[in-house]
Amino acid sequence: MIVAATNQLLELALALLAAPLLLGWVNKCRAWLQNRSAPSIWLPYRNLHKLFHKDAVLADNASLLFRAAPYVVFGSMVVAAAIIPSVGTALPSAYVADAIALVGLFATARVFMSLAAMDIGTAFGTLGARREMMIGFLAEPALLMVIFTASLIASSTSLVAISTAFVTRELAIYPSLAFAAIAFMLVLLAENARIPVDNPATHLELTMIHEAMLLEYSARHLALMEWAAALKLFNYAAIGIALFVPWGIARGDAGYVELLAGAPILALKLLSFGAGLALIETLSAKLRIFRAPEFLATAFLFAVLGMLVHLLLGS
Amino acid sequence: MSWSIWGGYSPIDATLVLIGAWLLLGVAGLFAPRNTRFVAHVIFPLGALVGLAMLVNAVVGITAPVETREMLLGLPDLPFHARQDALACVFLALLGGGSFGISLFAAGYFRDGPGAAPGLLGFQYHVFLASMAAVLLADDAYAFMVAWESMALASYFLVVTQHKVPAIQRAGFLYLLIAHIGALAILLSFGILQGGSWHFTFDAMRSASHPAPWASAAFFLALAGFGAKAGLLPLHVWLPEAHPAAPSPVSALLSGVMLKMAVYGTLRVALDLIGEPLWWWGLVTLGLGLGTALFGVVFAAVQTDMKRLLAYSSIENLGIAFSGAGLTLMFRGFGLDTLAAIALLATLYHCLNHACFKSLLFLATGSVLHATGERNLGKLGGLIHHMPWVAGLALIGTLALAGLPPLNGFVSEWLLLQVFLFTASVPQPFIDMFVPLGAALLALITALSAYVMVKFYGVIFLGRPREPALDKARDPGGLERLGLAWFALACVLLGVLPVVVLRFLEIVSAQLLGATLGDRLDSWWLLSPISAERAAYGPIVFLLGLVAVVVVAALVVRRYYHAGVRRGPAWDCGFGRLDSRMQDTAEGFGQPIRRIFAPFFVITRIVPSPSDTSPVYAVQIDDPFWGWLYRPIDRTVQGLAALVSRLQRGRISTYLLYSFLTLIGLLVLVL
Amino acid sequence: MLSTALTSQLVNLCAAVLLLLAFAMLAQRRTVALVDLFTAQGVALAISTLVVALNTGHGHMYYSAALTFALKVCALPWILRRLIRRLDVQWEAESRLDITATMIIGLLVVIFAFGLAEPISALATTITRATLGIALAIVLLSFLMMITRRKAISQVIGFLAMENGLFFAASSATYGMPMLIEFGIALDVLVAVFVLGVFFFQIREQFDSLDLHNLESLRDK
Amino acid sequence: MELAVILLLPLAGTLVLAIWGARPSAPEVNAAFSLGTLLAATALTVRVISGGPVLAWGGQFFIDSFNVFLVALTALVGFTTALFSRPYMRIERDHGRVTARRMRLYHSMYQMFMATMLVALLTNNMGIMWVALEAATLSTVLLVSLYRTAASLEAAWKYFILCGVGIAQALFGTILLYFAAEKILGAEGMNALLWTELNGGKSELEPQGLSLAFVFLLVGYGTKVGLVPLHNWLPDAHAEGPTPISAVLSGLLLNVALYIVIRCKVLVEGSLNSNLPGQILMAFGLLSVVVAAFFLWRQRDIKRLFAYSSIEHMGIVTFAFGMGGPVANFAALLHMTVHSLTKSAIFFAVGHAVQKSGTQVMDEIRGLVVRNPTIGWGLMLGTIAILGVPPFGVFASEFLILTTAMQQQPWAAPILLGALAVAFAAIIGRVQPMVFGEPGGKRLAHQPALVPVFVHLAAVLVLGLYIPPYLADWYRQAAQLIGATP
Repeated sequence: MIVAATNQLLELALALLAAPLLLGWVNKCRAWLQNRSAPSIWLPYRNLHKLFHKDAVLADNASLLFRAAPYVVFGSMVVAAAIIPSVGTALPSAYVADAIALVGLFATARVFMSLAAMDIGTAFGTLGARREMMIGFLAEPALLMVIFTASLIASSTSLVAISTAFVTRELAIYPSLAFAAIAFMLVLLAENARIPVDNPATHLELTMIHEAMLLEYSARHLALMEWAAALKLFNYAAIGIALFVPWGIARGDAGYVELLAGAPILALKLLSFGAGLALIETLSAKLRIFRAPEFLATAFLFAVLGMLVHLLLGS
Repeated sequence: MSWSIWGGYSPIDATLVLIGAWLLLGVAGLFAPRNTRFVAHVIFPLGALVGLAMLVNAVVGITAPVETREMLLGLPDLPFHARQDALACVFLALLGGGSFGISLFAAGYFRDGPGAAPGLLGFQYHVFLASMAAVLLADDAYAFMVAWESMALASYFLVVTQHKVPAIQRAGFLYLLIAHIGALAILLSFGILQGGSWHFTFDAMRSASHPAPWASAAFFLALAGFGAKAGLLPLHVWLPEAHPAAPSPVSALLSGVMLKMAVYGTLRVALDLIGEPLWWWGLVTLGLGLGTALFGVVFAAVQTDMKRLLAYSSIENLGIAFSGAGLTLMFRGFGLDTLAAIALLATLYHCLNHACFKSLLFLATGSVLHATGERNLGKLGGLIHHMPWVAGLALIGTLALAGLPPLNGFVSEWLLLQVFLFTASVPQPFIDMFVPLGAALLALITALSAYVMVKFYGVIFLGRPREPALDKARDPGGLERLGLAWFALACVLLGVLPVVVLRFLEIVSAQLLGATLGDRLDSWWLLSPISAERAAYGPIVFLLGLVAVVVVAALVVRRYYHAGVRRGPAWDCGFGRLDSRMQDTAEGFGQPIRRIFAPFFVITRIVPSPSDTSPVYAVQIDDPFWGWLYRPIDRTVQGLAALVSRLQRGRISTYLLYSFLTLIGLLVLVL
Repeated sequence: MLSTALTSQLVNLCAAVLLLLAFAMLAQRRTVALVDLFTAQGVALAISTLVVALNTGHGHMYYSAALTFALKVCALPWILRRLIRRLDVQWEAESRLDITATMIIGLLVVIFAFGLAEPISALATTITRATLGIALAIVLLSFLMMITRRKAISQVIGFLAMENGLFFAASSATYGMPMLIEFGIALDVLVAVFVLGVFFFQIREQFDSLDLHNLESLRDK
Repeated sequence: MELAVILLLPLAGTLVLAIWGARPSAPEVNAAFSLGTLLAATALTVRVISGGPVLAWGGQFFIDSFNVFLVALTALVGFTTALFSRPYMRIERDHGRVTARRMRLYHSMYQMFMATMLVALLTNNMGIMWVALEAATLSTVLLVSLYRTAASLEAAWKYFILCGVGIAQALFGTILLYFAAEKILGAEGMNALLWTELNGGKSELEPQGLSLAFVFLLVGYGTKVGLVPLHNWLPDAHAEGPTPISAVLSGLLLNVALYIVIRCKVLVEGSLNSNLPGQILMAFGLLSVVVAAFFLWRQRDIKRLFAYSSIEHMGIVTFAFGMGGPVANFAALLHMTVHSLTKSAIFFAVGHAVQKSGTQVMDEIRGLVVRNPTIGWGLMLGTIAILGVPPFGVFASEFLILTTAMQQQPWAAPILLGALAVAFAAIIGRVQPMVFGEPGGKRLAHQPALVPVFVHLAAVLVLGLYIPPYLADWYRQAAQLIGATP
């Protein structure tokens, strides 16, 4: 019980704190790979700190919804972090929301972000909202398919149960999971506004998606949004880890030792994930916005193949 | 159970009394047809109370044992039979709850009445309600058909209230025609089911045994009939015409309540009257349902009229409900009764959900329509500043319809997805492979509906007003707000307390399928239809967690970062002042869908030429089914009519020749 | 009291005459001539009825013969002639009437009628059973005539000729219908002709001709 | 006693009105005579229902539950139509479409028509039946041509020739019947043509002759029923005559003719002991329903529209009788009743609508509910009812007929379904814009007589929801008489 509680708190704290760090790490790797002089890995923290201390400027016709959205988005990301097993599977909160609820949670954040973007009534805001929702409805089925493939294997839709099952059962090769992993990677790129679908580092209106929605935000609202974005990346990474490389995640019946052991293992995985992400982003070029459907269709295809392979081979 | 302590009271009698009350109210309205105050202040509020009573009575009745009654009315040898079982009770509760909110709203809405005499309107309205209740109680084919068609007729007259608009007349015509054809199909289905025994009571049909081919014929006739009412492909064309045409409370009633009668009928015929469905019926229904849902949501995404958008979204939701029904039938056919039970519960739950949020949204559009006189999304916007109540309550409906946790839309979606995941355990080869794809389709549909809802809410309530007149828009009066709030509350409650509701719905599956979820519904806060480790969802905890995080975050931010807030103009990229015409339009918001789902549409564009002095760009989107199905039929009929009319060419000797030849022909025949 | 053999010969003779007359009417173009033929038919009909009456001695057959004579030989032809004179259409004639084709069709119809009546008349008790086929043939021929006519009056004459066929069937094949009914029928026919007479005038004043192609305006477009 | 009144009162009316028919009070006199007939008919009905079948006047007249219900129906609709024609003909008079002399003709012929129909219904003698029906034709020919317009003359001429020829065939059929019957029943007297006698000895009647007779009778009387392809006179006669006459033609004459056809069918079926007549009737019925449905599609004239709808419904009834069996016969009788009530009600409403907008062309009639709500709603509800939408009575019978068809003749059910759908689309698509929309037309000089309309519709509504037990028994007896042997 105590262990579970600590596990829960540990994960939350870890997510909240490590998320910006992961972002910083990814940016650093990208800079290295592109032979740029890399910004400090702590830059995201400084940004947040600075933003939190600024005075907020709201557009004249900003409604309550516009001000509430950052909190909702941030909140849902935190809750999401609370139900994804990263260091240990003894998560009490994971029992009240399974993977489908998790997807729903992401959708909630997305919808609120888009609504907030439409609230001001600028061309950019609506444009960003439209594109974000488009990416969303294309990515969501693919993500669900990935999760279904896993949950068909583990015969459960709860992430905790899935990762537990994967950890406990003997090491075997799951072609279905391989397909699912590729699909998941593609979805992750799209959902987190990474190249090739979107580029977090640009404000060109032709290509903007995520940034377009944040244009009107400033100060603490912007900070929360940025932090939420970082959390989202972290969460996706954690999901990927829990589904595909769960080894090292402490079991439900584990003690403090495993838990503490889990943390560095997680850190290791995250570092390699960040590096990989940076590599992909560097190697690939930004797609035209209307190539994005094809990109995600590919993801969906992989996910479905994964499921069919599982149903066919039973593995 | 609780009902027994009521002594003489029995739910079915109460229901009959309430139906009578509705009829009386309607007739009372006829005595003062032009007296708006009387109708608005007396008739409709009373009708709302009757609805509330109906809701309570139905909830009590679910747990009561099944009862039957016979009435004096009806055909000789076939008096009207009434029967109230759990299934009927669930839909009666839906009807009661829905009519309560809608009648409250209508009481305010019709205050400055539209063209038709409000008394007449009230009459049709309450007859409509009563006939729907009668549909649910009917326990013989004749009573059912009478109630069913009266429902169609009353709603038809409500649809054509503003009959001076030609488009509305067309809509009404289409509606009545398809409704009638559907009714005939249902009639034939009953004709099969009564199986030569001239007893049209449902009991006789239950007891009769049906050979497979006849049973299939009966089922598909019924599916066609009920599908026509539910807007199932390809019989959906009337729906987006008729629902927007009606006054908003009526649209709410049509979409929120009446469409569910189709689901009820399908379940009644397939699970109760036929009893032993074949698994492939389920598969067909599932396919139809998913296809309809996808079609509906894709078309909803490209609408520019807010009520049409909602109408198409109704098509989508009914499609989802029918896919649930299809799963129920399939599992039933395979004998997997527990799974069938879960699918059935999901279907019923979705019906309840849709009744809540769709009524809410239609009523909201009604308020907007009243306040602005505008239905075109291209002329709305920014109403959240002028109509905070409507905007706030509509937001709940929007999120619920978008299927977001922890609101109610998500619960039925969650249940359905769980069921889909189980089809892997179906014995039939291939099915177990294809059907999980249905889950992906369902996910796509839900995500798309989120897209639609963002468009709906964003364009109407957010952004800048697209017309100067919108600044005069104001929130509606108390009764309307009450009606809206009722549905919003229902959305939240159904969202956070699913288990409590499911415990009632479970009785239906117990009666129809003989299967229950048993102890899986023990914990009142945690929904785990199969087992806790298999899948669990505790919306209330979920909600509390979310709220807690948000509140904490807000407090922390307030506490430590109390920097001020300045208001300023939105960033205009240095172009000079923005105006409302620069924001994205409804068409623009639909553009990605148009692009991605191009094959679904028949698109006609008006593109200006470079030398155009006053360039116009317009794009019109039509339903391909007109070209595929309806126009060919129309052409065929026209052709045949032209052919037949040659018989009547006015020449008397030709006529004599006809009878001469008839005579000869018959003589040859008997020779 | 005629001998049975003679009766049957006489009746069959009348039948043959009637059939012949029916053909003649079918082929006749001029309206006035049609009236003459119709009168002749009436005479033959009356004679045959009388013969049957003499043979059987049924009282009501005498009345029937008298009735036939009064109606079909005197009244109707007189009315028709009067009408023709008053409307002055003495010289009216059917154009567009393909005699040969009509004749051939007529022949086929006759054969068909005989074939049809043969098994039935075989069962009859009356001596004059064979006439049933001829009566049927006359009815059908008059029907054919009505179809082919374009003039109001000739169509009416066709109608009356059909009535003759029926009378013949009634009188010869079944020794006459009950008296009351025969009177009723006769009355109806008479009234009908009066009504038609009125009609002729109205049609004439409306369309100033009795050509039926005027009466083809009511139709489905 | 009642019988005498029923038969003689209308004849007396004919004579009286032939003399005083031009008086201003003539319409009331007309209505009074009809009322008398109605009362007598009611009395007779009560007697027959309680006392069973009655033979009167040397067996020449015969009343059983089958025809007595038609007698009652005829008297009722005759009376309400007389009520309706009071204001209607007055307005026609004001519009100068009829002169005083024509009014006299109209009233006297109206009574004549009633008389002939009642005789045809009540008589037991196939010969008298024929005479009466021919007389009915003659009287209605005069009524159809009442306006003396080119169109009405043409309509009347066609009506006369076609029905005359048809009737002639029927006479030949009757002769054959007599020919076949006299061997058994003897040539003496007239009982060789008494339906009861024939029915009694139908098993000995020899089938060949009888089937031949049936063909002629069917073609003959079928012409008057308006069965396709013998129907051509019907739309013209309905459209061009005065509306009250259209109402009684549709509502009553077709019923009477069909009644006779059914009597004949009973005889022949009995002697053939095969279902051939039934099948022939089914074929005619189905053909009529389908063809009429498609005819409806292209109509422009409102009265023609509903004339074709009458053909369609006669087709339905014929089909039901053809199927036979207690349920189908019951349904067919019920359908005859509700059809004549509804259709006459519709014609009443149509009549006033036409007078109001001064045209029978449907495209020029608009927005009736706005200007004259009663006429508009009368037309709308009547249409809804005739299209077989519950809770009106027409649905009750169609319900039984369709379900029976689904059981006994599954092949026919889809055809019926399609035809009904086409008819529905055609009629409602035409009527809706007339009833709704922007109004046109003017107010009427006289108060329109809409009591009959709503009385009829109310009756139909009641029949849809509740058929009184004695009425039901009555139908059942009749259905038995027609022979419950499918």
